[in-house]
Amino acid sequence: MKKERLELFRRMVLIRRFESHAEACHAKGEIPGSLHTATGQEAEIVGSCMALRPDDYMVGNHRSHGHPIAKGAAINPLMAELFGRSTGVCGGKGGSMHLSDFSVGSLGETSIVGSGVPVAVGAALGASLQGSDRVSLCFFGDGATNEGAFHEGMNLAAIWNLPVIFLCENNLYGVSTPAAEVISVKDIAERGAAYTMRSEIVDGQDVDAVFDVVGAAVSRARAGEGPTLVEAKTYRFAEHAANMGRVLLERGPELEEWLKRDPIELYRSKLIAGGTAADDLLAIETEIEDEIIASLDFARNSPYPEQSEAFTDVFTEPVPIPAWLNVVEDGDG
Amino acid sequence: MKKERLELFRRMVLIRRFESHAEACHAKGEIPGSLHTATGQEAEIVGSCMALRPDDYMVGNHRSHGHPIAKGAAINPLMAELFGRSTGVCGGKGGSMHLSDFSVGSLGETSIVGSGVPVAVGAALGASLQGSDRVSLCFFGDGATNEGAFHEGMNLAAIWNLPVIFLCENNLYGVSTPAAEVISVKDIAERGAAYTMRSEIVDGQDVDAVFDVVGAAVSRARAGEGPTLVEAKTYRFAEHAANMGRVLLERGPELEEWLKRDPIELYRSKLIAGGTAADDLLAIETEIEDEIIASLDFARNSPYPEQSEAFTDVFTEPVPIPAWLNVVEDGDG
Amino acid sequence: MANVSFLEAIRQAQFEELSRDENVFLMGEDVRCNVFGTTTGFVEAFGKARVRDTPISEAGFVGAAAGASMVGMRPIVDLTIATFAYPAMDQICSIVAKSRYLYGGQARLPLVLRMCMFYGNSNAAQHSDRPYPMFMGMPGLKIIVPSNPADMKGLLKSAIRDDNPVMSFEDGTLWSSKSTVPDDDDFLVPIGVADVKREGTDVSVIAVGGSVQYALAAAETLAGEGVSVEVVDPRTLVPLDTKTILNSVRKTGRAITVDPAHQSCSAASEISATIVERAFSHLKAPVLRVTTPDTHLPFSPPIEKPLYPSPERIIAAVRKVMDS
Amino acid sequence: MANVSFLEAIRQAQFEELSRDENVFLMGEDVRCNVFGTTTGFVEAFGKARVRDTPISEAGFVGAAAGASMVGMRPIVDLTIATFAYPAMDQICSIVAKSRYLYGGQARLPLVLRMCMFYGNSNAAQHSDRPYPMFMGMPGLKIIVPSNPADMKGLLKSAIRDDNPVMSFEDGTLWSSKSTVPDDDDFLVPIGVADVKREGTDVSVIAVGGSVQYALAAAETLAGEGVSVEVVDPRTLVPLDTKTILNSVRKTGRAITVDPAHQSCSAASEISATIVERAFSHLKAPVLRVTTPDTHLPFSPPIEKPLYPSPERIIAAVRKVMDS
Ligand SMILES: Cc1ncc(C[n+]2csc(CCOP(=O)(O)OP(=O)(O)O)c2C)c(N)n1
Ligand SMILES: Cc1ncc(C[n+]2csc(CCOP(=O)(O)OP(=O)(O)O)c2C)c(N)n1
Ligand SMILES: [Mg+2]
Ligand SMILES: [Mg+2]
Repeated sequence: MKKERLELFRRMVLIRRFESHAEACHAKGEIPGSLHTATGQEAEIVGSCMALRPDDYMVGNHRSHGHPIAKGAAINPLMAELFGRSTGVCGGKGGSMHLSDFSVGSLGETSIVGSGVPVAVGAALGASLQGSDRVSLCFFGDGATNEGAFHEGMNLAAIWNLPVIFLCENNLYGVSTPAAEVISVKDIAERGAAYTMRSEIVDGQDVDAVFDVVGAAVSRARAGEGPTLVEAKTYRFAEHAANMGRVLLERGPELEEWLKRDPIELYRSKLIAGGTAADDLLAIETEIEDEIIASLDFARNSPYPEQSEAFTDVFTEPVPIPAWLNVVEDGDG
Repeated sequence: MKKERLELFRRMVLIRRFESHAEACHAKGEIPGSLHTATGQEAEIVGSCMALRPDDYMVGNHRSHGHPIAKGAAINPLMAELFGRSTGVCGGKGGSMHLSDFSVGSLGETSIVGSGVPVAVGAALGASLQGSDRVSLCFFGDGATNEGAFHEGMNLAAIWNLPVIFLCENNLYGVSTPAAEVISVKDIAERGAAYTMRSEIVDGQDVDAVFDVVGAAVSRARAGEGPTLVEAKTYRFAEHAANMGRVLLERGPELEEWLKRDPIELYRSKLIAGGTAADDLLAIETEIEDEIIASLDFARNSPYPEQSEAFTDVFTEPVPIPAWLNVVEDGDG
Repeated sequence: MANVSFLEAIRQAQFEELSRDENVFLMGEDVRCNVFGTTTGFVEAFGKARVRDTPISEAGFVGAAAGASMVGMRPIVDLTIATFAYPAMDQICSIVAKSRYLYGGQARLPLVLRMCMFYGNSNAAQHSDRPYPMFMGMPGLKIIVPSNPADMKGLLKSAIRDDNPVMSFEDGTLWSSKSTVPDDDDFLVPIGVADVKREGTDVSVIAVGGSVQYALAAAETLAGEGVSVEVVDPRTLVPLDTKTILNSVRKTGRAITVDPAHQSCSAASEISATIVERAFSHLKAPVLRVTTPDTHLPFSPPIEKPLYPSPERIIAAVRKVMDS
Repeated sequence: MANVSFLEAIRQAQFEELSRDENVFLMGEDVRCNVFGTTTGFVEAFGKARVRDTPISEAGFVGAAAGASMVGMRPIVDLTIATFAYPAMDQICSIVAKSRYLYGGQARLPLVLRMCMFYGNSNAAQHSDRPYPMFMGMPGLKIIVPSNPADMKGLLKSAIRDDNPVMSFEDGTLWSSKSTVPDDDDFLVPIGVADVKREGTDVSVIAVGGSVQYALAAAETLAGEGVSVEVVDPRTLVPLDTKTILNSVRKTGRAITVDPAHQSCSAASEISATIVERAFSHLKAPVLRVTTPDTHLPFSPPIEKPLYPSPERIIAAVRKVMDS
């Protein structure tokens, strides 16, 4: 239990430091594309993923970095992916919005809002058809619950009694839009009623609470008792994405209030109050910092993909490469 | 009030007789395409439409015949449309699934399940932006409530507090599929909870009850009190569509039970019990029979559209007609 | 070899593959009740878990099929009519077509999306689309468009065994057509290989799906006039067997492309563009397209039916290129 | 005349039309907060009812725009990035494109669907599509693809005033480009009219959207080599001004079609097919396409950027047709 708690702490810090370094590299222009950080949301991510077995499935979204880290993915390929290198977890093809590591049960971090919900349901359907007891965890934001795909996926999971945990990361905004203005229920958990689906609200800043609530949902799902909708109340501390200053609305004192509930600091205090030595936590943090620095070296020293890699993985067979790219001849025709 | 009640009766019978003749013509091959009748559902259709003002908006679906009739459309152009004639309400371009008469406020009878829901919401949005007090009525089946478009439309109407009446014609099946197997709530009305939307269940075989429930929803909507979801419990007496014998599942005693609750016969009894002379009702029915027979003549004697009509109404301007059709020269190029 | 209909070919392909591999399962609206006759006896043989009726939730169940395929299942999704793919468009484009690429090959999505193209029968504009060209521009989706029962069976079986997403566009005008189909459980038609359905020397007619039958009829008529038409059926549009098409055109020097889709950005346009790009020096005449004009399909039979490709229109086009 | 950017041209067009006609309103995700700079000052000028933030419900709000347009409003829908049109595909195809036809002209749908095409900037496969060819095969949708700020403003204003649905595909590679744009509130560029962006006599380069700039750059380089390139910008893909395109090719006898879309069933393919069909006797060389190959777009910059049309690729294609 102690070990588990330290691991919860460790993974939250790992996400925080990973993203903090990534932001710096993005600002320097080392990381291309967009970058959506989950700073402030680490507890709901880690608490959920740690409630899973390693072989359970998971689907995430554009705010993708935390999910694989929380599920136990190796850091180097994640960082290399942000840098667009061939050693990246997706071979440099996915980038920041798509840090999906299938070796830890991930089935995609998909950046089209809501699109992962049916996929997670399908993984659970597959598991149930195969007679396995794996469950499927789906992360999505408050904004995603307004997409049709969310609704259709929820209903499918309900009627087929599938082992899915729908984890709504309610960080109160979709880009600049307050959830309260575009979602017609006070608590997203109420949306479970449309599917006779059990739903729970949990403090997304309290990693133990998330672990417990999701853990109970996982147990039910594994026991054949069907899906659960879990709404984690949380907050993102940063802009929607790096360099989107214009849409960092004046959030006023709200941000200040939430910063007081930084999930890592809350947990640090709790652990220390429970008898963990502060130095043990600092040691973990130092170790993590080293790990991240090493991953930056790994990423920077990794090669970019070859041009021909742009043509693999469309299908399991390669597709023709046009001759003008001077890679190989287009043998066709 | 008496007059209104007779009109409720008249419109129900009009739908019944219209469809009964249409089925016969379809069986004879006079009417092409598919034909979905609403026999058994006349009360929910007429009760809803009669609760509207003539200038209110309405959107329907593939089971389209009853909606315009209930809203007061002229019969001849509807029948001619079934026959694919140029005098049809859609000029012969729509057919049975699309009997939409814009002159009575209809904005489409759309045969893609669920697709009308956002349209009805948009009409209400338009009305509200224009400062008008028109309301928008949307018909859809039980099956449609599993489509994403339903969910998105409901949420929009709720957050924008729009004057929409969502009228679910729950006839217990989508083609061969029992609602109970694919919808995860007992009553579809429960889906209102996902949008904090007022919802009502009404006996869809009782035209007065539907009129009252929808009337109250209309009053609220007109008064700026927002949308209502109304679930009318009803039943279709016929197959999903004409000539789909294979999918008329053995519905067993259920069908017998529902046939006892034929909305027209129920209302006849009620009217007679309330003092209406049976002969007055028969007179209405005779008159309707004549009207339908006349509409059949009208349809049969109407010309088919010209080939060039296939190229109008793509845009407000005509599109080029290819030369090989020998209609007019394709001036282009 | 038995003489079977197009629909029966579909049934056989599905039945055999469901029997062969327990990871194969079928899902869609009203698949159990066997509306069109492609699932006769399936519930009895495979049970309701593998012959799965879905809610009317195209995005939901296409996405669910994608998820199931990623964990090792091989779903066949019956979308019934092709326009019902539109509500599932995002799942098809963003998930089914792109997941393998986006994740650098970590994902494998062996699934089949079947849909029939119902046209020419007064189904009106919302039910008459032939939308495969939309998907030809979306990498990551294989596309089959079989033109007879044997190809239907052989291609569908290949599709079910393929490790990639395959869209099967089944032409409703062929439903009742019959041809001999091998009984062999392992009868496969390879994806990506065109078929010269008739050899000829004067003009190559490259025809898609339901228009192959009209190309063959036209060729027969024209043979009587001394014009020798080669009919090439691409059979699969992705990958497109350009080699066979180009070889034919290089031989005949003339080409007509025939496609029931709307003309703009059709498969016919794509094939014509490929021909002029890569066989120009062999061309003796313009490459003409016989397609459906860019208007919607009206309900009224007399004005709907003339809009599609027909033997007459193909014959007229062939005569035109023979004269030029 | 002021020198303005592409994004500023969009802002001006919207601002002027919102000011001119109170039935015009704007809706989309985060339109109020002005993410890209096309709605600066809009909330203050027009209020929140007419500058309407929506939930992330593309099908819902596109359909709502359709409904509003049917009752007399003129919505501008900002879908932000083009791939977000996929969740709304059914509303676009089944409702927006077909309602007028299906109901025999009873409906009128004056609405604009704006979306930007973000590519070449490491947005990866789910955010990099240029999907206008998909919609070219769907009758009932006008399509504009402006290639500079003046066309952007003039075409968007025409689109907002048009009584039909218009899709506006806004090429992200042009966002910061500048050109002089008339200040006139009634400056309109007509929909359906191509523009010869540069006259020439040897080769016609028909280029779409963001590739027009590369065609012009290529023409400039080639002029130095004594090759005279005519650059034709269709500007609108539906209706397509085939007359201007064909006149150019009939004059030069050579054509290259350039299009940032994937090659299969692209606008480039459609234009090539039209040329070989209708100007064959004038052609001195194959019609070559310069497009994006049929693979997805990878995140990693060094392997993404070379996949799109470029001046170099256009120059190579022109040299090839000059040599043949
Ligand atoms: C279908 C779709 N529409 C719009 C977008 C653009 N977009 C990216 S993230 C985002 C906000 C998502 O909000 P939420 O689901 O609450 O997740 P959060 O970003 O708050 O974690 C939007 C609108 C998208 N990626 N996909
Ligand atoms: C998007 C879509 N999917 C499938 C269909 C085929 N279809 C036509 S009617 C129907 C059943 C509709 O059921 P319901 O909504 O309950 O209406 P009902 O027919 O019972 O009146 C189906 C599946 C369709 N038209 N549109
Ligand atoms: Mg959010
Ligand atoms: Mg029903």
